[in-house]
Amino acid sequence: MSVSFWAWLVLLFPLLGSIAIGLGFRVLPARAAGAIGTAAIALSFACGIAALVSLLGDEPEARHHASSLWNYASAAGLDIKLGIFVDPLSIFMVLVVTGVSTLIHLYSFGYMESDRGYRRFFSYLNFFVFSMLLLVLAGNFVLLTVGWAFVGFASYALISFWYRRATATRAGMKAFVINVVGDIGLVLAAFLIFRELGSFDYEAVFAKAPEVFAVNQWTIVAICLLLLLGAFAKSAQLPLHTWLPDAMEGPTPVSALIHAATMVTAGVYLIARTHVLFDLAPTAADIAAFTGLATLLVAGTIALVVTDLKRAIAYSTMSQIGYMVVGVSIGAFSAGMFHLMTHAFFKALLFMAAGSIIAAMANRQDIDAMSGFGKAMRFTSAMFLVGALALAAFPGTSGFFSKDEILAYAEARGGMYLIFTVLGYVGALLTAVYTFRLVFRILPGTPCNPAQELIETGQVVHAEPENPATGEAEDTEVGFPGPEHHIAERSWPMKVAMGVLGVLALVGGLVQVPGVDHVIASFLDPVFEDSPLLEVHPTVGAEWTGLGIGGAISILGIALAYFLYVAQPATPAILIQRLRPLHTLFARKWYFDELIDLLVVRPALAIGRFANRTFERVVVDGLVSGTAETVRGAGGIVRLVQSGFVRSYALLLIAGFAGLALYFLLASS
Amino acid sequence: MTNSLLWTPLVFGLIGLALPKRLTGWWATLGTAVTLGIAIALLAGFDSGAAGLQDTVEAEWIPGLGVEYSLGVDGLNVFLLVLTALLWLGGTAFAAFREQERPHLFFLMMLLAETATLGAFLAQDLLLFVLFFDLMLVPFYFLFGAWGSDRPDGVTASAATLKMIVYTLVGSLLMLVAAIATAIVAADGGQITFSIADLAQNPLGEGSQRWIFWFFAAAFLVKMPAFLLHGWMPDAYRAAPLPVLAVFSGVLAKVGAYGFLRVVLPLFPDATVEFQEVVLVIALASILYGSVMAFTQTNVRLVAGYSSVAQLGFMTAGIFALRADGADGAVLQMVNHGLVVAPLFIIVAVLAERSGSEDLREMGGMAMRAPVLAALFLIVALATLAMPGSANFIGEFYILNGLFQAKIAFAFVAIAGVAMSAYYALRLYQRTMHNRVPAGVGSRELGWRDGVVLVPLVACIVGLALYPQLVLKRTDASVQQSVAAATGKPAPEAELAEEAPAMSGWTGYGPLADRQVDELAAGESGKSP
Amino acid sequence: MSIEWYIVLSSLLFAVGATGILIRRSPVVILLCLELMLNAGNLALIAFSRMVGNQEGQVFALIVMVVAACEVVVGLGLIVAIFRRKLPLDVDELRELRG
Amino acid sequence: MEEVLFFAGALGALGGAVGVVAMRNPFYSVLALIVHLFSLAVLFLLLSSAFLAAAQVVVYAGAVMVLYVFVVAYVGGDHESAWEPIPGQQLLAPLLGIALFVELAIAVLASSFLALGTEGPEVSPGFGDPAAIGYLLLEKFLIPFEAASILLLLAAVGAVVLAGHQRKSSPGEGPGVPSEQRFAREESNPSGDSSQPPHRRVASEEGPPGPSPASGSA
Repeated sequence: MSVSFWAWLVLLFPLLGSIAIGLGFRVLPARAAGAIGTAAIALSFACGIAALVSLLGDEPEARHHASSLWNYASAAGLDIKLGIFVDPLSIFMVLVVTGVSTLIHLYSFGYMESDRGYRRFFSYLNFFVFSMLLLVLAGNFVLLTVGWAFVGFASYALISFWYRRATATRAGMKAFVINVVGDIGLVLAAFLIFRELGSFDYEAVFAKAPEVFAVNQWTIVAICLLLLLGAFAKSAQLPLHTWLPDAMEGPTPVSALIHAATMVTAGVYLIARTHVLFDLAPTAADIAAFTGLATLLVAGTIALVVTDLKRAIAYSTMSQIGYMVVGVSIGAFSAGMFHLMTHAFFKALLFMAAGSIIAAMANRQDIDAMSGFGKAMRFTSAMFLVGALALAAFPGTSGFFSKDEILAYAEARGGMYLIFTVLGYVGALLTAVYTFRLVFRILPGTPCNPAQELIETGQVVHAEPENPATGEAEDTEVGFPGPEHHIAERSWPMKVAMGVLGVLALVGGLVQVPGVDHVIASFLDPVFEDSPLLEVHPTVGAEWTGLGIGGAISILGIALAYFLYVAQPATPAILIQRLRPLHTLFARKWYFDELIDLLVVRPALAIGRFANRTFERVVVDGLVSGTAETVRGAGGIVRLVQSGFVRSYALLLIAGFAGLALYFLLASS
Repeated sequence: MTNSLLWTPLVFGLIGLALPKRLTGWWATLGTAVTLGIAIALLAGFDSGAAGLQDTVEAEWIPGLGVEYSLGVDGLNVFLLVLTALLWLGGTAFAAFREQERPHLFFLMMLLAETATLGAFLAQDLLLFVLFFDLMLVPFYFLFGAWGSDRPDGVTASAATLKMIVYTLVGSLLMLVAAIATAIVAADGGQITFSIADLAQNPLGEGSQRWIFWFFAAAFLVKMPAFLLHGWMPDAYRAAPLPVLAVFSGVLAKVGAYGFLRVVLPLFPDATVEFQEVVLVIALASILYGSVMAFTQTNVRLVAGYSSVAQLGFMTAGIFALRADGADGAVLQMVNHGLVVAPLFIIVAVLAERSGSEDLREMGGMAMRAPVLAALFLIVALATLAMPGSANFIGEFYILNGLFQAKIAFAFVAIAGVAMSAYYALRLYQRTMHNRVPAGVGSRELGWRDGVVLVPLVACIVGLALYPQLVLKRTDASVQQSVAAATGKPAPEAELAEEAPAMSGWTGYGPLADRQVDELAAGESGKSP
Repeated sequence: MSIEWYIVLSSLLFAVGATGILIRRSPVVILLCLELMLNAGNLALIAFSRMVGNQEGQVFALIVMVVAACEVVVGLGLIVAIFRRKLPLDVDELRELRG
Repeated sequence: MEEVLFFAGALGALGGAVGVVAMRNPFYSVLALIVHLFSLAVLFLLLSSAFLAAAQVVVYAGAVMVLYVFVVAYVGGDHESAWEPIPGQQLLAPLLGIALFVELAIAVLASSFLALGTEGPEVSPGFGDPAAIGYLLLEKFLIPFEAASILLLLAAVGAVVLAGHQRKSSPGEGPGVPSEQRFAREESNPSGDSSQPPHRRVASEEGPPGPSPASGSA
């Protein structure tokens, strides 16, 4: 069996699962839908493993395969096939996506059990995985765009999964529209690539690009910037990030799968995939790196002050993706992809644990209302702690190795790139502080009411759910979980999923320890072998130094958080008082929403209103009614003749005849 | 074959007059089904490699004037014929499931309209084309005026229809004048002919091309409708009965775009090149204006109507990119848009039955009890916004690619319409299917009657999404011919694709690149290297 | 007598009939004047038929008579209908055609 | 002889025509027309159209004119008032008439028909007799002949419809009928029924006539 055969199978199973659940929604028993969905993804993962094994059988230089099913749309010189491209990078992504997805499906199997939209959920979720796999396996820019848009749509469908929540539908719309802006970037980039290189296929494009473009020629920079537009919209980088926090309106497994582990990292994948182009356009790569840096800092500061549990984690996601973007943009490809993988583990874990806690809180997400869950939910708390440690890059955890490798690489490039190292460590400090702010606010302390109830009676609260944003009662009819909630302590699928991820989050970093092993790097490097930046590599000593600094910063940050939130719990309030403008800036999310509203939404609506109320009436109708008035005026004059006297009509008739006859007589003589 | 395709609907319609009232609807549906069968047979026998006409019918009609009864099928119209037959089957079946007043007349008009539309697509004689083009108006005048609905604010269906007729008739008359002028000027005292193929052989002088071009363009742009000529659209769309509107919006608007490809490009090549940018500006204005209007409307029909204005703008832009890929995309998009907008209007009808209103503000939350309807609507909405993965995306991709390679600045403006379409299409879906259910909305599942109509149409959308090549393969040769007639050179991008492998040595400043750089500089002076 | 005479007479009759239509207001008399004009036409037809020695013109005249008869029948029917509705028998009073 | 007959006929025809136009009383106009038609028949004979002359006398002057006489007798031959509502009509009409005559005369006389000045060619004795005309009608002009007969039939039917006896529901009051009937029905209901007015209103609002037996009996 060839690599591409397995790769096609990888694509097939999620699609089949989605279709089967979607078509069978009336006949399937609820649990069967979950089982089918999970099994489909697990099969896909197995095929991914098979593809990996098959791929490893090839020589490292020959590890790329293109395959196409049929001519999708080829005419007039455009050649677009339904084709995939398999190489270590895409297999790596396939494994991360399907692996994490399998666990998240398993988690959802338990978590969503009391939800009325159970089958719909699994159908969407399988469709999402299919789209994501299409994105990573696509063999040309058109199919990439298709996968790109499909994940955007799946994200929309899952964000507004509880579609009677006005906030959820609005958030879904926002996510979709911003993602479409990203799609447009991709499409324009594809046009420009076609114009210059005459093809959409990865292989042809990457082979020809170095011959056609000079370094930093403006066309290649433009192509890369357009690609970045797509990448930034999908990966929630400034300034197209505003949809991600709002996307937390969706069910928690969705946040874990799409908005932490897989879809939002697509931008990172894209930059890595098109590294050939970015190598030719260092300017664009630098722009990307600086945007990533800005994002990681801005998101970190916002995460410091947000009180919504899931939104706080979402901002940390943005921040971590910032690291990845910095990594792949400055040439630390395998480090960036490595961080992508470990981040998928620990961020999915964090979301799962948060989901378990939120379920115990009857869907309240406000950390101000939470405390004392350490005693009430021991397993969940332990997992939350593991996830937090990895996120804070505590020495030995997976995040520790991956994040610091990126920063060490930046240092190795030297020069301007030292900025990334320095500010990256600042970001790491922020990360440790805001992560453990969450930990210290939620886990220790006197149990809050739901936690207390859980300890005393073993009951999960049965409050009537209400939307924290608007305060209106939730409509549980369409699927918003009713009184019954599922927490990890009770549901074995959730426990299994979290347990596996917990282990991976702890030890996942060991696959790439400087000086010891480099599994990821050696697997991925054939993909990037033609990049001049691959030569740059920090020494083992430098890497360990970086790791040391990173570990110290992490511990410092955790200690600071302990000081602020446990030892001296009054300090944050004082700080807020002192730094009121700064706090407002962070709490209002740097005013990005307001800015976009002012610059895009309001003008568009104003134009629409003007067009509707004024233009349509005055110009469009005016043009016509002007004509009509002219005709009517002329008609009024002619009307005078129409006296209604038949005899005067007859007179005109005969006069006309006489006149005509006269004319002919004169003309013939 | 072509003859039977053309006249079958009318024959069925006339026979239907003699049948009992309750049978006429089904008889008419049978007629449209037979027509669809013939159309599909025609498609099956279509030779996709050939650029010229196939299945031609030629007969003398008015020999003294050189008018011929000449029909033919080629890549430009073969899918439009199938589309017409398909949508008419859907619309007629949908109407047959419902009680109609005066069913005899209603279905006769429907079938007459089908014959007229098929005739406009089939005609290969300029005068015959004009004749069918105008004949299309007659049945729709009655269908809109007599079976339409009056608005509460006092605009009656007949007033709205009159407005439409006046608009389109002005265009049609200009076209009639232009058609006659074309033949006479081309004959130059010799034997007059109206045959499009013959006329294309010896194009007119540049001076006459100029004004004749605009006369034809006026007729086609009104029909579409394009920006500033769309004044009839809001009123007529609100008045029209929905099954009729489904076929009207699905097919008739395309006749305009088709006319550009069939008549204007081959017959008036110089004027086409000369006015390329003017028409592109009109097309872009249609795209932007239609999109902006679509997302501020609250009437469901108008959202769909203005979105059609935008979509037709895309098609016009594709055609006037004057590249084979743009025009290929335009033809594909005609088919796609017809396939999308007809189910959309049928869904609007279904929604209106449930909520008792066509106002978005009075709808909502229907997905709960009507998951199948919601799923079908979702597919249609996504296809409307040209979601990548749908055939509509491929259509727009081709159009925009053509535009991008021809006039880069225009492409950047046009693509803004894509973003807006995402918003208005999804808004339409969301406002009706999601959120809370307002009082008075009955959330009911799709009945099997509507399902029988809707599901096959949606299946066509999905099928075409998987294999848009089905259309592209068959249209490409004819489209290349039509575009080459205007630009006077074989399709440039085919050249590019063939030469591309041989150009591996060029450094980015070869002759081709130079030309492109020049074009770029001309198209967008702000972005010089 | 040469044919000219007949033709001139026919023209004269035609003109008299036309004048009558223009100045009379009673619908009955207007119908009569129409008869005058038709007969003038008939006379011309027959005169020309004699001139070329061909009887087809006479057939034409016969058909004109038929048409005239039809016109009379319908016209008089209209007059009776107008009368029945108690409307004035005066073309100037029936002014619905006013623009 | 021929000249005498011509001038007699021409004078008769012209006099009749002027009479038709000039007579104030429609009845006299009809009589003048009869004179005119007889005179024309003479002229037809002079032009060797025997059959047409006969037809003129029998059909035209006979049948058609009788119809006129009946109608004039029926509607009453009132004098037309001399009042002229259209300004200029009385002046322009004769002028146009004269212009018409002059133009037609010039058109004919100045034409290049050389045969105009002759009496026409010698014709066989059978020229224009019933046999010849009948032969033409049934051989060469069969279809126009049949078409003319259908036209006559149609005209006859039309006349019957137009002048025929008016039925009760004439088209003129068509649309009003149902509402009037409904109105009448409601009015005719005994006032003692007012115990159930809403019920009755609902029944009557259902539109088409034909109330349900239940509401009728209640």
